[in-house]
Amino acid sequence: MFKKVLIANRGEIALRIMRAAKELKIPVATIYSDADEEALHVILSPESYNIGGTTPAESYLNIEKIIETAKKAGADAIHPGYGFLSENGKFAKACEENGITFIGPSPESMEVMGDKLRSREIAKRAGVPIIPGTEKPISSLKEAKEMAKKIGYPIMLKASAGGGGRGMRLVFKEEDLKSSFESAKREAGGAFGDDRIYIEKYLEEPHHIEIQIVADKHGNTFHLFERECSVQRRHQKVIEESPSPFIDDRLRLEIATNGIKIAKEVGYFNAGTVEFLVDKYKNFYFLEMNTRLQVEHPVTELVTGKDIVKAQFKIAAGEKLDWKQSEIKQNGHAIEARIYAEDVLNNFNPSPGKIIGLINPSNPGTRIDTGVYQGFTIPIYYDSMIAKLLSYGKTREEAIERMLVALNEYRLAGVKNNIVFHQVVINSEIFRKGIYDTNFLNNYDYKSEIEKIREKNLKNIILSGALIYKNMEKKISFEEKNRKSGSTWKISGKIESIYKNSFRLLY
Amino acid sequence: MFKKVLIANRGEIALRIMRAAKELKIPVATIYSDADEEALHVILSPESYNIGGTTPAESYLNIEKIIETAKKAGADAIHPGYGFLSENGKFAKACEENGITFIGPSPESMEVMGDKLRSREIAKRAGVPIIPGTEKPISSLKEAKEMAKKIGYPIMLKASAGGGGRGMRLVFKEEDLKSSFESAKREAGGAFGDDRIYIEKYLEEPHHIEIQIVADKHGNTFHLFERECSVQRRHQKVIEESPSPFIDDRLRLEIATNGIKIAKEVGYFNAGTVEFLVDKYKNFYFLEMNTRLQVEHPVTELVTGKDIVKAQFKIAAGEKLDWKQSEIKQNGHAIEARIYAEDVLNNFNPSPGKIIGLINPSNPGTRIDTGVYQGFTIPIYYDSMIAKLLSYGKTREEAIERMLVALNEYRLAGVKNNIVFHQVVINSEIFRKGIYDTNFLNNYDYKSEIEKIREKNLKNIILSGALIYKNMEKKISFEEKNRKSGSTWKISGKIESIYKNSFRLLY
Amino acid sequence: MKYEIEIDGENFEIDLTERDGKFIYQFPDGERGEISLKELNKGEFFLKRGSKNYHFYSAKKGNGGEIVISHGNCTYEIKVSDYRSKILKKISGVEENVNKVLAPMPGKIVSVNISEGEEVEKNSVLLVMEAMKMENLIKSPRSGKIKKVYVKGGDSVEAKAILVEFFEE
Amino acid sequence: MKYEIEIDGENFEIDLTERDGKFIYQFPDGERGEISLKELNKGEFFLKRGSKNYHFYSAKKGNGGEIVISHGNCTYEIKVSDYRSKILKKISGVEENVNKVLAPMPGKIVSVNISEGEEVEKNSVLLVMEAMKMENLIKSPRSGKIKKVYVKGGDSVEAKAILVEFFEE
Repeated sequence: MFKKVLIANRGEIALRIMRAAKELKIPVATIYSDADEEALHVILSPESYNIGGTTPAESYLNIEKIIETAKKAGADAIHPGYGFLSENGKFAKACEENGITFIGPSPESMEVMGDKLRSREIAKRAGVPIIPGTEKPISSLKEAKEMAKKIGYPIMLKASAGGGGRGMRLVFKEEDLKSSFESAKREAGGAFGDDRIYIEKYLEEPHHIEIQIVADKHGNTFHLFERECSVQRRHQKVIEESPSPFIDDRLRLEIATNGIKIAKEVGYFNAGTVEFLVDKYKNFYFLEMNTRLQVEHPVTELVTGKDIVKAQFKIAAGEKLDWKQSEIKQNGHAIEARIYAEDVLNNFNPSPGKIIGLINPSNPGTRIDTGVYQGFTIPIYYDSMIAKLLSYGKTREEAIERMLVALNEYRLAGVKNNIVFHQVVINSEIFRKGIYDTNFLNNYDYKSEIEKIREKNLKNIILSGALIYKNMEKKISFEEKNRKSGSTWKISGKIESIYKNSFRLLY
Repeated sequence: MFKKVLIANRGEIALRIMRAAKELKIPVATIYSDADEEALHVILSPESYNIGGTTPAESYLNIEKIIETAKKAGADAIHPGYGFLSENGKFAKACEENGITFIGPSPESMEVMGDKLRSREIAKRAGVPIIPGTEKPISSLKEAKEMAKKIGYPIMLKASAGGGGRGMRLVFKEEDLKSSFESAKREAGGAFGDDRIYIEKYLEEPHHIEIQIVADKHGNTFHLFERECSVQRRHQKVIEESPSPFIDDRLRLEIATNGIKIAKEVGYFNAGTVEFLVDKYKNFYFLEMNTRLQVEHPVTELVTGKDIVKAQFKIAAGEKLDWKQSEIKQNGHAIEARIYAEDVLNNFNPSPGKIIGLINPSNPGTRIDTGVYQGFTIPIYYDSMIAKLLSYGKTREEAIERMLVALNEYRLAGVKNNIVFHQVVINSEIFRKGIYDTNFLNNYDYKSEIEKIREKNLKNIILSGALIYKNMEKKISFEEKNRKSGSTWKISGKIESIYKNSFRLLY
Repeated sequence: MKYEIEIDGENFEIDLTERDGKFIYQFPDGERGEISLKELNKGEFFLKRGSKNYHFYSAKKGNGGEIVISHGNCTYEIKVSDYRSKILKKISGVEENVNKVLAPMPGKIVSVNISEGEEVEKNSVLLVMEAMKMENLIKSPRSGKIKKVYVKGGDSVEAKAILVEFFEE
Repeated sequence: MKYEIEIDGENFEIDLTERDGKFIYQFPDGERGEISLKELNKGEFFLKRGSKNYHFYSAKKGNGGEIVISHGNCTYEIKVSDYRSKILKKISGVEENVNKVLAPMPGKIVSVNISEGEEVEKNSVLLVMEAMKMENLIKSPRSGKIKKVYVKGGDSVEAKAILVEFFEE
């Protein structure tokens, strides 16, 4: 195995990787930006290095600095996690040139599959169906208009280098094309340093279904079945599950087999995800391949019992996986709820800030991968996803009930978050029945469901507020009686002191 | 199902039951003593009732008060958890008389199996082997001496009503019999209100192996395989696992079948545990049956995927279990480490107090059932077990590694605890190889292993201490400069203020 | 004592009296009962309303005597008006920012789409802010003429920072 | 500045100097390096020693300027002697309890096995205490004559409460 691994990431995924490395007895070092000096992935790491900066570009995307740090730390391997440099071919090459094992696929397969257009070529070659769309990036608005007309609205604009919903826009009519095209380009440029955009046909009632691939360097390519990722907001996944309630075993196996075809076509090794869109008629189309660990990988770990991150380490070290495809089963059901620091009622605006209260749920059949702790201030510079809550059950129904109990017991105060949103969505009839597609959240009125819950709480909020103020009053009287030197105090200082020392309120 | 369930217990098991009820959509109410006003099982409970008192006798053992509270709450069922009234036949009868369903077995089977001597009769009738020993309680020291001589030292003194190691003494030679007999009687009397003691042969290199039984009221009796519970301190289990590394599949099935025989002999329904001792020659003997949920039930839940507490509710409601014995499998491996607030280096003395720091581990493949939170003061009146940490893996080795990573990331400050003890024991060669018996901890020098770890930390402790004091100094200088009215302050008040406001230390 | 409580902009009334160390509440609809509040940790509270339990967090917000309550993972912004808190408010001199547009979250200004002296419509985009990798459009809360723009592209701002000021109507 | 540190009764020395807002440490064995300490929450600390990280908790103990550190789930009792802390100690006037037997934990007295004026051997059982359902024998730390017994069966006592006092030797 490796002498030491440097984890070139932050938050919950850095911790997930750290734990896998610890299980394998690989010494671990982490990096952190100036904004992450007190982050959980640093505090729980045995060894860590400041790489300076605050923005991703200055820190977690800074290839030179990271390679230099790996050398300083004596690391002979780097795990990139997801996001940041995980799909950056230059970074993988820089690792190679410096004698450091990049825990991921070969730079070549990464580059081919990282480019949406080239990856479509691969799919064609492998005989896997693809979605109608542009063969190369669109250079001008005019070209976009023509193409859109040709394949017909609705269409999707997508960042060529993209992922995670950034640089992605759904366009229903020509009037909206201009503003969407421009903002998609701007967002793509900002997020990936590559503002190329392409166009795709938008399918009817599409499901986002993806196949988890794990392949070693000895030609053994396995699938770990599918994940259903159709519950999306702002084109970003928020809830994932496995198995998919939409497909049957025959289709499941067919899609999985097509996933393996793609992976084999590029000689892929490492963990990877082949994403498909499946329309209402159960036609499936290759969408893209993510050549890295996926946010939602734990869903698959829970149902298959396979540790995907430990497998990544073993593969990178050249080990042969002693798995048999026939022994890999979907056992039970798992659901993941992504926990974002965001204002659900206000267009999902990010809500960074200080976490003043936190109780992570620890119920039977739940797992939480979190990157934060009580007292931590969530920085403004990075993704608003701060944790992933997972539930597991023998049946889908059991997994749903366990998730609802866990969400109910979750405490995360100080930043607005989407926990109540998950409670509402997972408890909805559509989700319970498993009859949603990617349009689900565009049509479902989660806002009024949340309002109902808020309404139900109202009397308690009134009582809580009044009691806190009552307490405040008492303390003021007390302070007034006891302070003889009151006149020398500035009024503002007094109020400050009352808040700080008597009410014991935090900010 | 039930209209409402009253949980007649506290701590982690009250929470475990609450979560099962929530999954089944059964409304829940909890009870609490005066010492538990701020306990986690109260805070996370939607509804709760103060039953007064502090000692168990005044509170959680107070049958009248609990029945009255159940009526007030409108509960039509009571779950007793483990300990307290869970094996009290009078309580079960009182429930019955008041039209409340007792979530447990019939009062009759509870009383028969709760009496060690009568339960031996049952085993004999069922054709299950039993350990040589007294047929009825020993009334005098003289009688004890004679009996001990007859079956030969070493012998075990056991409380007739007992469990959990209380009222239990291992006696190697006649000189020690008097003091052991007396203190066992006293402890048994205090703990159970019943000071009857009996004598048993002590076996060679014995293993404590128990079979989880789940049986409904329709005559369906299932076993959920065994748990290995031989890692004990002060005759109390501290680490349990399933499957047992000591027995093979043939013996496993044979013991399980004998467990079912016992349960069927008394017409048992509910979850229950049939305990066996297995000696070095793989002879097994019936020990006792616990007619209740067991502390270590999650070990079995993890490997079988069955939710034992939810099954209890369904059985009590008269439902038929739709299980098939052939479909119940041991899938993977699970380990439980019981977390006690105790001073391991000082004879495992209990260490109640305020928890000033807490991070519950949340790693892949771990589960934590905890009864405490940061800021909570552990009361002196109840058991020192405050949490159970469980790990699950495909293999025993994976479960061990996951447990060690989780223990390493566990933070529990403010009370002495046995986390480091678990780290040492689980990492020991004997445990790793799975070649321990119930004598393991009597012979294994965990103390010097713990000392090694403490030694390794020493330089960091020195640095931490010096830096905290350095900080203290600065604050003192600062305070002195800024306080002009210093002379009006009392010195002691000043020190207090420095601690409270500047050092930010808690007590 | 009667309290007037403003929750997320709406007003409510509650009567709260202390009797033998316990609190009795009464709502305008007649509902009354016993209630107690414990502070478990700094800012962490446990409310007992009869036999029902509620666990929540609270924190001070700004300087105007407002608090934020996080209950059941919902967040509520609260002001209380009574004799005391009116004094408090007077002392602290909170200014209502009807003519100002504040940053809804901490973040970075991507672009400023208006300039001083410009007339804007309600809901037109004033600025684009980036926070946590997402672009957020800051729209005008009313129509009017821009008096001052406090930020420029590339600036980092805190939550509640003044971004744009309008001339008074 | 040199610090003398007593950890669980053993003494250690460390040199700590501040330079440009950073701390440099040096152990008697020559090992030196840079170190920083952050307080994440009240009593929760993050120590960075070069590139190595340590997360621990600390709390004040008693009134004598002692602290308890919980590090890696081990607990250490610490006193520091330097100019300042010596003053602190003087001010607070800690008394050494060589002639007193203190309760090792909070609990309930089950039985008192000795009486005032009695001569006892070292390690003889003075009392039996119950805490968290377990009986704990309180043994004599030395031989000597009992001056005063502060408790009786059935009493509840706090940790560090005086149980028994010996005549001075």
